[in-house]
Parts: sequence; structure tokens; C-alpha cells
Amino acid sequence: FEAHTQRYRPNQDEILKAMNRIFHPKAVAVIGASNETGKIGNSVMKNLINGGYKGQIVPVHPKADEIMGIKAYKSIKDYQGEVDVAVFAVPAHLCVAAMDEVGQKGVPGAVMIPSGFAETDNQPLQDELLAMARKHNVRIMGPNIYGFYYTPENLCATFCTAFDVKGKAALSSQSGGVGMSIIGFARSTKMGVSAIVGLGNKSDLDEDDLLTFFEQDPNTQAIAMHCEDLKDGRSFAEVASRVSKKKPVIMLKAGRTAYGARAAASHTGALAGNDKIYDDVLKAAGVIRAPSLRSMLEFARGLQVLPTPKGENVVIITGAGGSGVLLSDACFDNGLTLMKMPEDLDAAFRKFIPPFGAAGNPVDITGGEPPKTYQNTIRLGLEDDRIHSLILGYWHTIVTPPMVFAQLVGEVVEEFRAKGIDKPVVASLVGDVQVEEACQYLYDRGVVAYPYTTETPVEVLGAKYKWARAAGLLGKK
Amino acid sequence: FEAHTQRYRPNQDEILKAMNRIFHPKAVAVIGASNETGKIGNSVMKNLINGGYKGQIVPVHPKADEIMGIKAYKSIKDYQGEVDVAVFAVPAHLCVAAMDEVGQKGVPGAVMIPSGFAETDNQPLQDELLAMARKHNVRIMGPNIYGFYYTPENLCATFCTAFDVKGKAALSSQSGGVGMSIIGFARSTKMGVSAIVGLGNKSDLDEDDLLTFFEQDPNTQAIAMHCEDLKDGRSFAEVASRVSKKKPVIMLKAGRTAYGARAAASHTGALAGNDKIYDDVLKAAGVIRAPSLRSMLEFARGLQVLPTPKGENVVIITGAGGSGVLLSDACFDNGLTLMKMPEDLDAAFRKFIPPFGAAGNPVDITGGEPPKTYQNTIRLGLEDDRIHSLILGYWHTIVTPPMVFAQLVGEVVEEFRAKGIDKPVVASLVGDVQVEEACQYLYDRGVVAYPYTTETPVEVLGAKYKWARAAGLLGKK
Amino acid sequence: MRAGLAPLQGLHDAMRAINGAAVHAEWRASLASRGRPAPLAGVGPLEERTGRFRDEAQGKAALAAHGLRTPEGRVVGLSEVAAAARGLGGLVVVKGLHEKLAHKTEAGAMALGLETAQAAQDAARRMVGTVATRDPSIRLERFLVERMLPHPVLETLVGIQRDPQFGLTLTIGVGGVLVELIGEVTTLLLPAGRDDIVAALTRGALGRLMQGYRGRPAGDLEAAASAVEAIAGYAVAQGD
Amino acid sequence: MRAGLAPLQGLHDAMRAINGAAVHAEWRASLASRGRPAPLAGVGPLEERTGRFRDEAQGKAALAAHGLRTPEGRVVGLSEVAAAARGLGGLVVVKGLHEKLAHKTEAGAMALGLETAQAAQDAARRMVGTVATRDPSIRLERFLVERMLPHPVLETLVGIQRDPQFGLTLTIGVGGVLVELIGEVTTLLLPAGRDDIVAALTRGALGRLMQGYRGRPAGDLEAAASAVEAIAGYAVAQGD
Ligand SMILES: CC(C)(COP(=O)(O)OP(=O)(O)OC[C@H]1O[C@@H](n2cnc3c(N)ncnc32)[C@H](O)[C@@H]1OP(=O)(O)O)[C@@H](O)C(=O)NCCC(=O)NCCS
Ligand SMILES: CC(C)(COP(=O)(O)OP(=O)(O)OC[C@H]1O[C@@H](n2cnc3c(N)ncnc32)[C@H](O)[C@@H]1OP(=O)(O)O)[C@@H](O)C(=O)NCCC(=O)NCCS
Ligand SMILES: Nc1ncnc2c1ncn2[C@@H]1O[C@H](COP(=O)(O)OP(=O)(O)O)[C@@H](O)[C@H]1O
Ligand SMILES: Nc1ncnc2c1ncn2[C@@H]1O[C@H](COP(=O)(O)OP(=O)(O)O)[C@@H](O)[C@H]1O
Ligand SMILES: [Ca+2]
Ligand SMILES: [Ca+2]
Ligand code: NA
Repeated sequence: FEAHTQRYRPNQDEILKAMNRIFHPKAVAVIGASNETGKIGNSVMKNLINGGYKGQIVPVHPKADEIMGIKAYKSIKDYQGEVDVAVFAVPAHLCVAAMDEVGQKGVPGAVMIPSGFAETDNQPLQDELLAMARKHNVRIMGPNIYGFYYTPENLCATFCTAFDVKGKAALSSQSGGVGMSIIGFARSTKMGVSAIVGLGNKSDLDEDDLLTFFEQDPNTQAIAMHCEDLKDGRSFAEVASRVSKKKPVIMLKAGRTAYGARAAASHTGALAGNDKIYDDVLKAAGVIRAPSLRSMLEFARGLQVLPTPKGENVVIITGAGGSGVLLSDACFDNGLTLMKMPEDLDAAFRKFIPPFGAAGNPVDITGGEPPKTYQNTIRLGLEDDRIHSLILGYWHTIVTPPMVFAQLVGEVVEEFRAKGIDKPVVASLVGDVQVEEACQYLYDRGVVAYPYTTETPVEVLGAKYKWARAAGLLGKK
Repeated sequence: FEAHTQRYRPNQDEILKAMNRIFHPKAVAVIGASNETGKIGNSVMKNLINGGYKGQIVPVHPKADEIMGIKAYKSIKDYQGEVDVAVFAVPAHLCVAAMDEVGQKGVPGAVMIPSGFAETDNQPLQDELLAMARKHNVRIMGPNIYGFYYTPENLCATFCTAFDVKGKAALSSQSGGVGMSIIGFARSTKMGVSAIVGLGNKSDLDEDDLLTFFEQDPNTQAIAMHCEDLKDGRSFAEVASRVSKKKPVIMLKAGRTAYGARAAASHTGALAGNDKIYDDVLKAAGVIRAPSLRSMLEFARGLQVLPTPKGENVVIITGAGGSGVLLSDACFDNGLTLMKMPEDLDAAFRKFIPPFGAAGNPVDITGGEPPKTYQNTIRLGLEDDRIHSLILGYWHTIVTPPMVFAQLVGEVVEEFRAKGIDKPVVASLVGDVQVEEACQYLYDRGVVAYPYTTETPVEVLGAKYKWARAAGLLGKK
Repeated sequence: MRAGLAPLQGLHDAMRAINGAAVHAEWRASLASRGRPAPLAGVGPLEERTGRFRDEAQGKAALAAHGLRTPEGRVVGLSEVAAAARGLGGLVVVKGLHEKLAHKTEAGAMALGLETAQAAQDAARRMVGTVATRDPSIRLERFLVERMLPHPVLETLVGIQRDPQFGLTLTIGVGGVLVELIGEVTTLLLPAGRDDIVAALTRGALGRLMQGYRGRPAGDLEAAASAVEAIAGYAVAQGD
Repeated sequence: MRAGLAPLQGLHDAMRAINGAAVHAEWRASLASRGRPAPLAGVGPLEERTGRFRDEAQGKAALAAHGLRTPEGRVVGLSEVAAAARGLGGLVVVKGLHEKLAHKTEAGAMALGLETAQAAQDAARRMVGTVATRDPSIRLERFLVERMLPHPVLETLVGIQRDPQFGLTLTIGVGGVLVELIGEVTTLLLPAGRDDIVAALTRGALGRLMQGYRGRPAGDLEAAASAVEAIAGYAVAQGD
């Protein structure tokens, strides 16, 4: 029952062994390191150095003795120690010969930045490169990629800018453009990242290999992947089914539609495939599909900070009744269950809110309330163990300004975490521009918060639930 | 065939006459103006003054001779001139008596900020208020609202902060929370606004009255409304069918789902109603439904700057092939037609791009290209009159940095506008954080541009097309 | 979401809705194939706002005045079923009528393709028992005996609803037992133009069926539109 | 998007797909009501990768070995149709078999409910003409004469596809002429566990029909699952 293309597929242990050397290298070689500013071989060197990589950097250059103050070698073979990964920054036509040397040196992984292979219709050259790599048992990332980041090792093996917001999301992209969005978005939102990996032409290493590594990587808690095609859907389904039991796996599948599939075919020759099959297979494998680039990014950002819910009961606590309605719509859209409020709990909430505030679920505390009302109701929501997740709807007032709200929520959540009670809390903040700062403050404290939207926080919570359900952590719904 | 509730419904001329006085007042009275900082009657005064309103402000207060340096009156009747609108900032129980005086004075419109009416289960008081207003033929905005803004008159008749980003979108909301998002979002994104109106309990004035005004308001080019229910669906359908022929009408209907409808009922007593009927009726009336709060805001922001397309042919020009695929998916999702590239045009595009760049549609100019390539291809896209809209996919590189891209696009678009060629152009910018500034620059120049997303620009373009089609501006699809 | 769309009911119930006694009601119109007239499946006694029953002849006359074609038939007591069947001649259908019966087929109160007067009489008698077994509070006393129509090309759902926000509305969609599974309907405000009705009949799944889906004969669009117009016209005339 | 799902084809064509000659193929399995065995509508000659025809007996044997129940029948030439019908006895079905006929019903190559041997023979003869009129390049020479099965409770789509990314897959959904309109299918990778098959059969529209939708009899879930398992098992055995 193999899929069409026969791909190289070592067993899981072998994959892991190579991947662990690539992601935790003691030495990184740069084939085509350069002293000339603007050159990719120069940017890679800078990023390795400025990114704070602590291992050995091994510049390889035909003439230079030193690159950026580091001893350079004419051939990688001249270097005495073991090298774990070689980053290529030489033109495509030089890559096969260089790969031969890298292979002879016994390097287990090559990061192939150069373009000029299958994506420029030069499939034969890519085949030649792959054959050479296989001959020496070198695993290839790419070609035609921006490289990769692995923040736990301060490793920026890429020509993009250095990057240092450490966190627990590992992301990969088939396309460089999407990779750049990941970097920009991560920097702008301070999304915590463990890894960003370019897969490009995917001549060898692909999503299933990454999953095998991230599965056991203690620095990674959520995995998000952009892909245009799965080169080997069966391997992916197999590995993803296993990994998604432990960590959320998110996928943005590009080329979902007739237009997109056609564009993918002309862009990378990707056979985007029958989306209905992708959909069913990914669902069966417990993979969460991101409907858009932005949602892939938001899921990666949010799922890593949210704890896993212990059950389906979601409660909305809102200052803005209007937000309560929109948040409820969003719960429905995202398959979340608004808890039917037990009478005693309803009465308990009512004690804290004005008589005309609507109890039930949403708990509508009404607009003009002081911080205390938010505090009391949120505390109750965290306390009562029939409630499994909270959605907060904040409304900007003079009585409870944005940062006051953010601080009180941060405190209450922290207080309960200290007691061992850690429920997912997401928030929608509507108000003037100060709500933006408040959202960042909350996100930094593990509360998934967004300004000017009621949908996004609920979508992120919905994705966490989808994962938890598929992973069998919530029992049958 | 009347709907259930019988509502007051004067003819269109009468509505317009009152609305024109409310939105273009020569004098605004503040009932409950106050010198005390923090009071709503004080905030309203500040906003009127600081907002730059040029007409007469008439503070009404039982004791004070002056409020914020402006002569105050014990009763509105003591003021000699004509008053066009009265903003109420006194507690609910004082409103009926105050309304009697306002009515006797012959004021055509009352902005009822106070809460304490139907939303706190005090329907009888609201009925009394309405009866008094009807007796004197005063139209009521609210009660239970933040007030309203009308930027062409520098009018900030609200207790929120003054606001001055003039533009062409008129927005209304039934709920104060959503109103606050509008204000915060508008300020943060510099969205141009002509009006922001709170409708609250909608005891009298509602969406159809606003439409009647905005239809003929030269300062308004797009109308976006958040509502939980239509008090009179039939009037709305009738007026919206007419107005949507001239200007895009966008609606965020809250309470779409079972959960949302229940929340709406307990929040405002809104009968959210059968969403399928809303959907069909709004579609038939040419109203664009916004699927989310954020998309309502983005549509209001984007639709006002985009020109109306002249036909269905959309072309994607992209530096990132991966973005091209996602943009194509988004075109499909949003019902846009990717033009089948005529051979001569394909050849013309190919002249400007590398041999391995994919022509067809998307036109994939590939990642490493200089500004000239973007310039040449965009110019061709604007020039050829078989192409009706452009979607740009920018990819951050050293060769063409974000602001260089933004400036060149701004220039080319401007150059063609000067020649009378004005096509919708939207853009997705992927890259490091500098793309954010580039997007703002582009938006300011009428190019709808977003960072880290391929979906949103296409969604906005899709909304513009949906409107243009429904308005009969594109012929049958 | 298909909220608020009640399950199919006979014309019987629809008439009550039109007359204001209920908010939701739909019924199926079986649209003829091209060239044949548009028959309507099922017509029952009409009830007015007053609660007084109209007899079937009056109901039919009212619909006929709006141009709707309905199968010939009579409403009779149990002892008169055979006679009614004989009077109609040929194949007949017997339907048990009762206030509480929203779904005759499911309740066992529907017998199709009866060849003789005796068969009709027997069916009616059995029906009384079947229905009573399932719900002892229902005792069938009135029966609609109708001419059996040829199998329709296409069953179409035509519904009249009184919506609190929008007033009288017309819903059109795919009919038959699979209606809920296909779940695609269009709602129009009444009165509605023929153009809008035609557009609703030619949209989506219904439109594909109407065109002659997978080798099936095509529906007669004009006849269908006229039938819908007639029902809508009747509803509007009765509506406030 | 329901991209890539070819219209329904007979078991005839499905066998060719399993044997590797085609990528897409689906066929309908008519699932019995509770308690009755699960009959399969339609079985035709099987073709191997080599292009050599298996005869119908061999095909059936192969499927039977995987536990699938199929209606009794024979593939014969035009002159032998009457004899084959007589041999089966009772009501029969005649299907015209031809390489080019993906949709027998639409092509006029399907005659159901034939009561006598003569009627079967006449139907086959007429079929040759009907089919030729529509496509002169098709001359029917082989006919499947099958026992007519009672009307199935529920037609289910069971498809085998060879996907370039995922290899051999199994698709399950609502069958019958409305399949495209309901358009709800589930795809599983093969081999698939019985649990997954049962889950696919009880999900969405199919699940509602299986439970006995709107007063219709319920499907026999276990029999259905076994039938699907048999087909899947056969496909897996044949697949690479
Ligand atoms: C890889 C690539 C950047 C190389 O381009 P370049 O920098 O112009 O190439 P050069 O020929 O200058 O070679 C690079 C350096 O390697 C050196 N070099 C040449 N052969 C070498 C070899 N066998 N071993 C090591 N170094 C070698 C060169 O001398 C040069 O160093 P220098 O600057 O000191 O002279 C280019 O071919 C390419 O593919 N660009 C596109 C990358 C891309 O977009 N990838 C996808 C992103 S998503
Ligand atoms: C309207 C509302 C703000 C008034 O509250 P308040 O400011 O505490 O009311 P006060 O009783 O102080 O009256 C306001 C002023 O009006 C004056 N006043 C009293 N009666 C008056 C009258 N008949 N005419 C004019 N002024 C009068 C008061 O003296 C006071 O002025 P002062 O500050 O100089 O003493 C409050 O009732 C309310 O409804 N708040 C909620 C508003 C809201 O959230 N709306 C919905 C937003 S979406
Ligand atoms: N006179 C008739 N001739 C042929 N078929 C009929 C006739 N009356 C009813 N039917 C069939 O029975 C179905 C159900 O009829 P209907 O009156 O709507 O009863 P129910 O209460 O079960 O919905 C119709 O859709 C049609 O298929
Ligand atoms: N032996 C049979 N008994 C009863 N009905 C049958 C039989 N064979 C086929 N049918 C009916 O005919 C339909 C079409 O049969 P099939 O062989 O799939 O032909 P087609 O090529 O037209 O799709 C089946 O779904 C079933 O409803
Ligand atoms: Ca692999
Ligand atoms: Ca109105
Ligand atoms: Na292309």
C-alpha cells in the first residue's frame, strides 16, 4: 500500500540519531562562508556568531584562512574534529562535489540553502545531489531553503536575521515566504519558538522526520507545519498519529482548492492532491488543520502557552454583553461546549454581579464593574472544578482600565497555578489602543488574549480542544 | 406582511430631515453637563470641545452658570436659539422629564447615553421615554449607548475619547463593547471613519434609519453595522436593497448560532432569529455579511479605499511562490476568478521574470528579484485592460526591502490613477517586522496591504467583489 | 444551521399556518416533468383563524383561484372511504387526517397505490388501528381519499413561515425524505417576484435536480414556478 | 470540494480499479435492513492487470473468499439471456456490460424487475439498440443476468482509490443517485480497522440514514461493516 513515490525512509531510531546531531550539533560547517557583506555565506556566519551558538563553527572556503575571525578550511576534510551539520552557501552547480566531501567527512546532515534545483526545473541536478548524499548517508534539508533555527542551542543556521525569542513552538515551512512570515510574526508578537525549519524542495528530510525529532524534543510542546504536499502521506500519517497523542500537531495545507493546487503544481511541482483525502487522513491522525496562514501562526503561538483542559465545560465571563454574544457564536463555530450552568454555581456567580447582569453562561457582569467583580468571578471560574476552561470578555472602562484588568487576571491565574489549578484561560479585549499592551502582558503570562476580536481567542482555544480530544485526553465528546 | 413588532416608521424624507439635523447640528445640548472630571456629562463636554466641533454647545445643568467655560442653562428651554440634538447624561429616572423639555424645545434628536432601561429589565421606563419622545416627535438614539461620532463635523457626541481619523467608513454597533473595538481598531490602524454610532437598545432609531442617512451622505462610502437583531427586518431589507446599490453595506450579525442567539436573548432580549433567513434576506438585499468582528472592521477599513473593479479578472503577482499558492486558495475561498492568462499577456509577463519563474496566474516572479521586476510586472498588470484587479505577494529580501517595495507600488498605482486607471490592488507582505510599516504606508495610499497573512487582503477584495456583483456593477458572473 | 425548519407536513398543516394558527409549516409540492401539468401531492381540509374547518372543496377552490393544481380527492368518514374511492376510479391514496398528525407517513396514516374500493376501505380501517396503537389518544375519523398521482420527477419543499423579524416568508428547497440531509433551502420575503422564485428553484442542489440530474428527467421549471407562485399568492392573500 | 470523486460505477469497474487498471473507482453496496444478510447490488466480470478477463464465477469466488455476499447471476451472450433468466428463476435484472459503459443506468444498459425469461431476452435486445443509438461505437455483447434483490434499505458508496500521496484508500458515504448532492464521504487509509469502518458508517448523513432516518427502517450496521470489510480486504489482497 505504498504511495506513488518511493522515498528514502530509515527506521525511527536512525532518523532520530541523525536529527539529534543536526539539531544539537557540536560543530557546524559553512560551505561557502564569506567575508563579503550581503553574501548569503556571510549572513549565515553572522547569524551563527551573533545568535550565540556555543559549538564550533567551521567555515569552508577555497582561499580564505579566516572568515569573520574564525579559522577557515579549504576543505571540510581538513578540519580535525567531528562535524554534525554542514550549511551550504555555494551555487547549485558546486553542491554535488561539495556534498561528496561532506559525505566523506561523515557529516550526518546538510542544510541546503542554494536554489537552482527542482524548483528551477533542474530535477536532474537535485537527483544527482540526493544520490551523492545517500551514498554517504547524509540527510538533506532542502534544497532551496532559508535554513533553520533551533533556539535551545542558540542556533541560527540561516541567512535571515538572528532570532532569539525562546519558546516551545516548532514551526516548519515548505516555502521561504511562509518562513519569513513565521520569523516576522514571531518577532512582532514575541511568540516563543523552539525551532523554525525550511523544508523547501524536500528532496529528503520532510515533515515526518521533523515530527520524529520534535516528538522527543523536551523544548518543543507544539508543532506547526506549512506544506504544499506530503511527499509520503502514509509515513506522515503513521508518525503524526503517534506524535499527536503527545503534542499538538498543526498543519497549514496549501493548495487546498482547485486554484491553489494548480499554483502549487506550477510553483514547486507539488502534487497538492485531493483535499478531501488530506482532510480525512489528517483528522484521523489527530492533526489540527489551520484554515489560514494567520491561524497557523496564532495556533503555534497560543497552543504552547495554554494548559490542556481537563474537560469540555467552557464558561464565558464578560463585561461586554455584546462580546458575550459574539464569543458564544465563536464557541459554537469552534465546537466548544458552553457549560450548562448548575443552579448552585449560577447563584454563586450572581452574588458578584449586578442584579440585571445576566447569569447563566455567558456570565455577563455588565460594563461598568470595578476590578473586584472581574476578580471574584474569574476566581470562582478557576475554583469550581466543574468548569474546565474560561473565556474572558473585557470591556475598556475608566473603572477598570486595560492594564488593571490584565494585572488582576495575571495575578489570579498565577495564584491558582501555584495551587496546582491550571485551566486554559483566553480573553478578548475590546477598547481603545491600550488594550493592545494589555493583551501582550496577558499572553506573556499564559493567557491567550487578543484585541479587537472575539473570534481569535476562541479559535485558539478550539484548536487546543480539537487536539486534546483527538489525543484522547478528554474522553468521548 | 408586517413583522411582529410594530415600529415607528416615518417616510424616508422625514427620516432624512431629522437625521440631517442630528448629524449636522448647528447646536448640541448636553443634558447633565458636568464640571466634575470622570463624570460622563463632563467627558461629553470635553469631547465636544476637544474634538473641534464648530457649532454651539449648550450645557444644561440645574445649578451651574458655566460648564467648562461655556454658558450653561437651567433648562434647555432657556436657550434662545434652535437646538438640533440633545445628548443625555443624566440618570435614567430623570430622562423622561428631561425628554419632555427637550421635546417642548422642538429638538429633533436625542442621544440617550444613560443605561437603566430595557437592558436592566426596565422596559416600562423605556416605553415611557419613547412615548414622551414620540409625543414631541423626537427621534431617539439608544438608550444605553456610548453616543456617536461624525467626523466631517468634528462631532464627538460621546463619553469615549475624542477621535479624528477622518475617512469614509460609517460604522454602527448595537453593543458598547463592539463600539469600543471600532474606536480602538480605528485609532490603531488609522482606519478612516466618517461616523461611529451606538444603537444600544434601539428603542427608536435603528439600522434602516442610519442607512437612509448614509445613503446620501457624501462623506460616507462604506457602511458597516454590528447588530444582534433587526427590530424591523422588512424595513431594513427594503432600505438596504436600495442603499447597497450605491455603497457597500456590511453586516456583522451576532447571535448567528444557537449559543449566540441564546446569549443575545439574555443580553438585550434580542430575538436573534433564524440565521438562515437572515442569511438569505441579507444576500438578496446585497448586504455583505462579515463572518467575524475582525472582518467587519477590516472590510470597513478596506472597502472604502479600494476602487470598484470593472470586471472579474483577478491576477496574482508574487515574489513568494508559496504565497502564490495560499493567495490562490484564498481567491477560491472568496469566490474570486483567477484570470486565465491570454497567451500574449503571458509572454509579456515572462519577459520580465526569470526563465524558471512560473508565468500563468499567479505570475511568480521568484524571490530574489530587484524592485524593477515588481515594477514592470505590476505596471503591466495595471496597463492591460483585460486585468481588473491585482493581488500582490511580496517577499522580504535584501534586494527589495519592504519600504522599497511599498514606495514603488505606491508610485506605480499613483501614476496610473493620474492616467485615470484605478484598479483594486491588494497585497500580502511576508517578512520581518519592517513589513508592518510598509503595509501602513501602502494602506495610506489606497493599497489594501497586510503583514503575515495571505488571507485577509484577499478576503477584503472578495468582499468588494461580492458587493459590486450584488449591486449589478459587474454583470452576471 | 438549519434551525427552525420544522419537518415536512402535509398541505393540511400548511393551510393552518397560512391561516395564522402556526408559525412554521412546510409542505411538499411534487413538480411534474417537462410538458405535464404540475400536480401537488396532498390537499386536506383547511382551518381558519377562527378554528372553524373549511371543507376540502373550499380549500381546493381557494388554491385553484391562485392557480394551483391539486390532485382530485374528497374528505370522508371511515364508512365512506370505499364510495369515495369508487367515485374517483383508478388508483387512489388514502390519508388519515388528524390534528395531531404532523407526519402521516411516519405515523402509518398514509396508504398509496390502492387499486380497488375495497382495498381503500381496508387500508383506512387498518390505519385507524395502526395509528391508535402508536398513540392511543388519536382516533382517526376523517380520511382524505385522493387520486394517486404518477411518481413525481422531483419533490420540492415549499414552505410558508411567519418570521418575527421578517413577516411572511417563502422557503424553497429540495423535498422528499432526504430534504434534511441535503439541507439546502432558500428563503424569500413575500410577496416575491417570479424571477426570485425561478432563481431559488434553479440554485444549488434543487437546480441540478431540476435540470435533470444524472440522467433523470428534467423538472418543468415554469410549471414549478407557477405552482410556487400560486401557493405564495394564496399565502399572501390569507396573510394579514 | 469533492474533487476527484468519479461518478458511481458498477462493481465491474471497481474490480478493474482494484486490479490496478484505474485510479478511481467506486461502487454501491446496498445494505440490508437489520437481521437480513447484506446483499450487494451488481457484480460483473473481473479484469486482471494483464487485461485478461476473469469470468464472473471467479470474481464472485474471490469476493466470497473475503466474505462478501453478492446477488446470484451469470454473464452471457445475447442469445443466452433468456436461458440465464430461466435458470435463476423469479424476478431478474439484466445489465449490459461494456468497457466504455461507466454508467449503465444512464446509458440505458440496465433493466430491473423482469418477470419472465422472455421479458429478460426482450430487454437485452432492446438494450443493444438503445445503447448503440446513444453511442454507435458501443455494441453490447455481454450481459449480466442477476437475481433481482429487494429494494435496499440504504445504498452506501464504497470506493477504492489509489492516491499518489496516500496509496490505497477506502471511501465510504451515502450512495444512490443523490450521493453527489449529499456529498459526504469519509476516506480511510487501507488496511483499515473495523472500528474505523464502523465510525465512518455511523457518521453524519450516512449515520443518520443507518439509524433509520424519518421512520425508515434502520440499516444493519454489522452486516454493512462486514460487507465493507470484505471489499476492503479484497482490495488489500489484490493491491501491491
Ligand atoms: C547559494 C547562493 C547564495 C550562492 O551565491 P553566491 O554567494 O553569489 O555564490 P559565490 O559563487 O559567491 O560563492 C559563495 C562563496 O563560496 C565560495 N566557494 C566557492 N566554491 C566553494 C567551495 N567548493 N567550497 C566552499 N566555498 C566555496 C566562494 O568563493 C564564495 O566566497 P567569497 O564571497 O569569499 O568569494 C546562490 O547560489 C543561491 O542559491 N541563492 C539563492 C538562495 C535562496 O534563495 N534559497 C532559498 C531561500 S528560501
Ligand atoms: C447617565 C449616567 C452616566 C449619569 O450618571 P452620573 O453622572 O453619576 O449622574 P448624576 O446624577 O451625577 O448627574 C449627572 C449631572 O447631571 C446633573 N443633573 C441632574 N439632573 C439634571 C437635569 N434634570 N438636567 C440637567 N442636568 C441634571 C447633575 O447635577 C450632574 O451634574 P454635576 O456632576 O455637576 O452634579 C448614568 O446614569 C449611567 O447611565 N451610566 C451608564 C452609562 C453607560 O454605560 N451607557 C452605555 C454605554 S455603551
Ligand atoms: N395523491 C398522491 N399521489 C401520489 N403520491 C402521493 C400522493 N399524496 C402523497 N403522496 C406521496 O406521499 C408523500 C407524503 O405525503 P404528505 O401528504 O406530505 O404526508 P406526510 O404527512 O407523511 O408528510 C408525498 O411527498 C408523496 O410522495
Ligand atoms: N440485482 C439487483 N437487484 C436490485 N437492484 C439492482 C440490482 N443491480 C442493480 N440494481 C440497482 O441499480 C443500481 C445501479 O446499479 P449499478 O450496477 O451500480 O449500475 P450503474 O452502472 O448504472 O451505476 C443499483 O444501485 C441498484 O439500485
Ligand atoms: Ca521522510
Ligand atoms: Ca427604523
Ligand atoms: Na504561476
